[in-house]
Amino acid sequence: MSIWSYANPRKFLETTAPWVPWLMWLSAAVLAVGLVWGFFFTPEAERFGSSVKIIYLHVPSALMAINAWLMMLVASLIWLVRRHHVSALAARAAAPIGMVMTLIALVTGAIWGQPMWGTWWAWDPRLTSFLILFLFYLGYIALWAAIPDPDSAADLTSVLCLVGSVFAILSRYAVNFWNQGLHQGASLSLDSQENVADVFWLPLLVCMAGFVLLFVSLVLLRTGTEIRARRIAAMRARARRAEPVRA
Amino acid sequence: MMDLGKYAAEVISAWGISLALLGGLVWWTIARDRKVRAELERTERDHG
Amino acid sequence: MRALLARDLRLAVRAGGGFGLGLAFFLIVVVLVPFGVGPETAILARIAPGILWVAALLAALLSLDRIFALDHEDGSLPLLATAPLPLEMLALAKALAHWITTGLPLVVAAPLLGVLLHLPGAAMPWLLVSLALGTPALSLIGTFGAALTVGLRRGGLLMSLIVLPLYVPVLIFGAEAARRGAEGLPAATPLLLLAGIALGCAALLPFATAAALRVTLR
Amino acid sequence: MRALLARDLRLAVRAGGGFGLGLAFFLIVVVLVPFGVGPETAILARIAPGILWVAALLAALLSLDRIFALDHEDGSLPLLATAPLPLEMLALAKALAHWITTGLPLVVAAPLLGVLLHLPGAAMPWLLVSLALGTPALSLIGTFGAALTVGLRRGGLLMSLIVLPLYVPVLIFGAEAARRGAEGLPAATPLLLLAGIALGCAALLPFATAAALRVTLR
Amino acid sequence: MERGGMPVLTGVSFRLAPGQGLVLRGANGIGKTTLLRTIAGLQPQLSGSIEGAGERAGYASHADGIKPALTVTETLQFWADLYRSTLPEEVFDLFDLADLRDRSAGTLSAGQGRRLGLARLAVISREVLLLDEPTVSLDAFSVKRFASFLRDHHLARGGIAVIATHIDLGLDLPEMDLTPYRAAPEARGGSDEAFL
Amino acid sequence: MERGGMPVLTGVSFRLAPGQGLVLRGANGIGKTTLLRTIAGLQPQLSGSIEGAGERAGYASHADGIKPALTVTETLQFWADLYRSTLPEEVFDLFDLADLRDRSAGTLSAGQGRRLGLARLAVISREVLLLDEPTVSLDAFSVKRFASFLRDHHLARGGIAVIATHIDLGLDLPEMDLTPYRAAPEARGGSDEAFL
Ligand code: HEM
Ligand SMILES: Nc1ncnc2c1ncn2[C@@H]1O[C@H](COP(=O)(O)OP(=O)(O)OP(=O)(O)O)[C@@H](O)[C@H]1O
Ligand SMILES: Nc1ncnc2c1ncn2[C@@H]1O[C@H](COP(=O)(O)OP(=O)(O)OP(=O)(O)O)[C@@H](O)[C@H]1O
Ligand SMILES: [Mg+2]
Ligand SMILES: [Mg+2]
Repeated sequence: MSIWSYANPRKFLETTAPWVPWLMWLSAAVLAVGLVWGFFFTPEAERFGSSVKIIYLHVPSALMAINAWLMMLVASLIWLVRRHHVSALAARAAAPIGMVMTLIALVTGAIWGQPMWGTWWAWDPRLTSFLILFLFYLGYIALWAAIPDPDSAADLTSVLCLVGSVFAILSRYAVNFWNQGLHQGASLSLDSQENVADVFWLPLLVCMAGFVLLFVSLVLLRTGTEIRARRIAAMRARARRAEPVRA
Repeated sequence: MMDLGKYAAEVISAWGISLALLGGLVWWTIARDRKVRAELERTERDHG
Repeated sequence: MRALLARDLRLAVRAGGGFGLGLAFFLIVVVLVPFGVGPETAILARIAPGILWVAALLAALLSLDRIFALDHEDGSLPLLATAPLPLEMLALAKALAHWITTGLPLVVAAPLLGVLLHLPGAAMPWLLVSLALGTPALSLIGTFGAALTVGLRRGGLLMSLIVLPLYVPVLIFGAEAARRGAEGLPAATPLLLLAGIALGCAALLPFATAAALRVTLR
Repeated sequence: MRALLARDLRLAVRAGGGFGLGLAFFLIVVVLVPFGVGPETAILARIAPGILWVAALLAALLSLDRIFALDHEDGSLPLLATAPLPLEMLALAKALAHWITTGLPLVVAAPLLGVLLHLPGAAMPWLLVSLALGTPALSLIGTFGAALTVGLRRGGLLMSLIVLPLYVPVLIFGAEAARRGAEGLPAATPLLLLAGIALGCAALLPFATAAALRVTLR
Repeated sequence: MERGGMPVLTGVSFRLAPGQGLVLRGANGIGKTTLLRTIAGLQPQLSGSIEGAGERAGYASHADGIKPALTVTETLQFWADLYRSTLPEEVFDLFDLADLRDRSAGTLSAGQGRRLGLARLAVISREVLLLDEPTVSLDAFSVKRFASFLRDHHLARGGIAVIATHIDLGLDLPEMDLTPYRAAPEARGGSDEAFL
Repeated sequence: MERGGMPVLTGVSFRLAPGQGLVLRGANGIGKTTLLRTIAGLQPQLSGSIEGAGERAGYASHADGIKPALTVTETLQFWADLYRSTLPEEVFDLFDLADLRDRSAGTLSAGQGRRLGLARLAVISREVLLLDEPTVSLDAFSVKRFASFLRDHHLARGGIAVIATHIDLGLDLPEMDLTPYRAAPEARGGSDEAFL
């Protein structure tokens, strides 16, 4: 059986529905472990003081903000090429999650910036590109919401997601070029682990795993919701057509 | 309660806002799912 | 395609959305900014390229909904779409007409506007080249955004929201080139990148625009 | 009159010209300006009040043609004019709806926008008061200009030209008050003058607007 | 009600009592719309007088002034509010809009949109209705329905109606052909007169 | 030319040879406009096929797409250019526009504007004309004139016409009532199917 059979809405629901609650609980547990560990059982960093604890929310949410967009891009491509409804709806389901992740990264970063850089906001490249990413999410979600016909909405948002991805990459480079910035480098890359001591790194890893799990379970749940909503709309449309035009 | 030093306000507000956002997202997702499920059941009964 | 371009330009001129409006807009911005930020020469000169670039972008953004909305409302759009002209060409013609009414006036008037804002003379050629390269890209991107939102409720707001992040790279490279030029730094890199973006937009975006139009016309 | 106001606001919200568009516009300006002029804090802080005031003025100016033009095009305006509502009230309702969609959002969002532009905290109250007093005057003046040019070819351009000089005093006093406030100088005089202008506009301009409408509706 | 003299039409004159209607006829461009707009007070007559219209008149033009973003109910509610009346339930039945209540006006078919435009007239309930080609786009059944609305709901209750139309409404109203009133080239009027 | 199946209409099917016309009938909202748009290729059919239209078809909608700022001649010239044909002098006579040549389209009366919209069809000279209520707002004389244009200039030269209308054009064309083709409730189609 090919993987595409899961693109049938009914089959998708049947397969995922039993899993979703368990996944939710699992992600809650992993998140709880990571966050409690990070909040209560990590030391302070010498340069950051206790403010380093913000990292356990800041970095995972920043990662997920980008990964959610990547997932939407893949799902949009699948919809455009193979026209599987589930993938269009999954892209739609992922967007608000990605947007909240972006918002968390922005807010935690802004709050962190006040003690570290002495300002809430700086036009630093990474901050700026997150602001732009946030705008992309907003536009994408608003476009979905504004188009009444679901297929047209799926088509147009997919085109936007494709074009938007290209421009998101462009603006990342543009922003880097424009301002060299205050923000930390990517010191978390796997080959340079020595930058961050294990005391910070391990709980952070758990938090990241928790965020990934949370994202997956929320996307599955929301996709199911979207499918059910479409089913309601389809049944109502059929019922409406049954009524005579004129008595 | 543990001592967060001079950054207490920042850390707590950052965590508070973030957890509130996460919680809100989860709550909204689940609430909407419940609503749609109930609606679907009703629709299936009416127009089934 | 030439017929469509001619019609759009004629309509723009007659309805007051043409060259004249573009020029008036830039003049307004340039007159207002000194009233707003105060008359000090040093500051004005420092922000002049940025202000002109932001003005170009606002002018493009705010005139986008004219691109398709009017034709949609009065029913011309389906008639145009059934004419023997590929939708890609329609998209290109619309973008070109938009550029001629919003981008070109700025390029033409930039020397005068620069003087009003005390832009140093050496910066002028850089500003001109960056505007000449960047504004067509703004029109092409905007046409795409307009096609995505034809006929939607909240179309105007949505379009700004969608188009704005797409505009960022153009704005950054454009303003950066002009600024570096003004300060005597090497400005070739941002200009080249800008040219690359403009070419890429011209080559690819009409297809995306046509695809979007096909969907919105349904 | 309340019905008309409610309708206009609802239409604005639905069509994306409402509160949302106002906010989006200011956010756009505030995001674009640093991209344009560069990220240096000192310069941004220096030009922040001026930029916000110019943005308020542009937002008002650019949305003026929506005030009557849409109702004129789809034939609602004659229907509204034959309704049992004095034209003066129509003018006032239209101006109020315009202010709620363009002026109010700016007043509300100014604190956030100020942070993004690094506006010093002490300047904030002055900026807010000056905007709260000045933006209603902008809407009233704009409604008058819109009424003068309903249904004219080139209406948009003409309107900008007519309205712009009328806007200049408001801009000067408003931006001056905000700037003096930011620099800790006494700012009461320009604020009082601004308040005077706003009151005068509210008391007199609706009559002029109604008179203009009566002529343009012929 | 009287009026006379203008560059398009000249010498037109009629008077209608409560409960009477009048159908205006004439080729395209003869001036029916112009006449109705003048009676509605939207443009000044060059000479002559119009009595009794003004506040009491409701005008329906070629364009329905329908906002695509509002729903059918919202549209009618707006006009009801503006004219300080309430929105009677019966209009939805009278104009066969019951099924379309919550549809946004932009998605209506041509005839459905026209029905909405006409329903507005029932909502604002003016004594004098000035109707410019009210039945355009309507199918035969809807035309009949509208005609019976006019007869039973409007004229029977003492209303007055002046209707410009090219088709036969099936109402037994007096007709007035505007062709003879076409302004002759030397008919003067308006402010040009002062310069001739 | 064939087509079938969609949520509004289902099972509609017809074939027209050169020189033939077809009149579509049906109550408001039955789906005439929808059918014509589908044939014109503006919206996809849910199932079934349409052959031979496409490039050869010219579509005229409810709205004329007239720009108030252009004059009558400019409007027609634009369509001629867009369709790469020339603007034949005779259209001005055919549609009685000779006197209005240089008037800007915004000042035309309703029927004059409609005549301009129809004149466009003569300018673009497509083999297949898809006409949606072409005679709305026209007076009796203009209707006759348009009917004879269709008969003598279009059908007689091997053209095809599909016309949706509520009135009688006085042409001797076969009629097709769409009422029986109303999509039945269980008619499935479109992407909703995947969710039912
Ligand atoms: C609104 C503001 C901010 C945004 C949008 C933001 C965004 C990001 C992103 C996207 C990452 C992930 C980078 C990666 O893993 O490669 C990151 C990591 C990080 N951020 Fe921020 N940031 C912001 C403010 C701050 C501030 C104010 C600080 C502290 C002074 C900070 C400290 C860090 C640290 C320490 C990391 C981990 C970097 C690493 O070592 O890889 N961020 N931030
Ligand atoms: N602004 C204008 N300038 C010049 N002529 C005009 C203007 N507006 C209208 N006209 C002309 O005035 C005449 C009367 O127009 P009106 O709209 O009253 O006609 P009508 O009888 O309603 O026609 P229809 O049946 O086509 O609606 C027409 O010949 C029209 O072309
Ligand atoms: N966007 C939409 N959403 C829901 N229903 C729609 C939409 N657009 C059209 N309809 C409905 O589809 C049906 C067919 O409309 P269509 O315009 O084809 O009718 P028509 O036969 O041309 O009617 P008329 O004679 O009034 O022009 C109508 O009942 C209409 O209300
Ligand atoms: Mg008329
Ligand atoms: Mg129709």
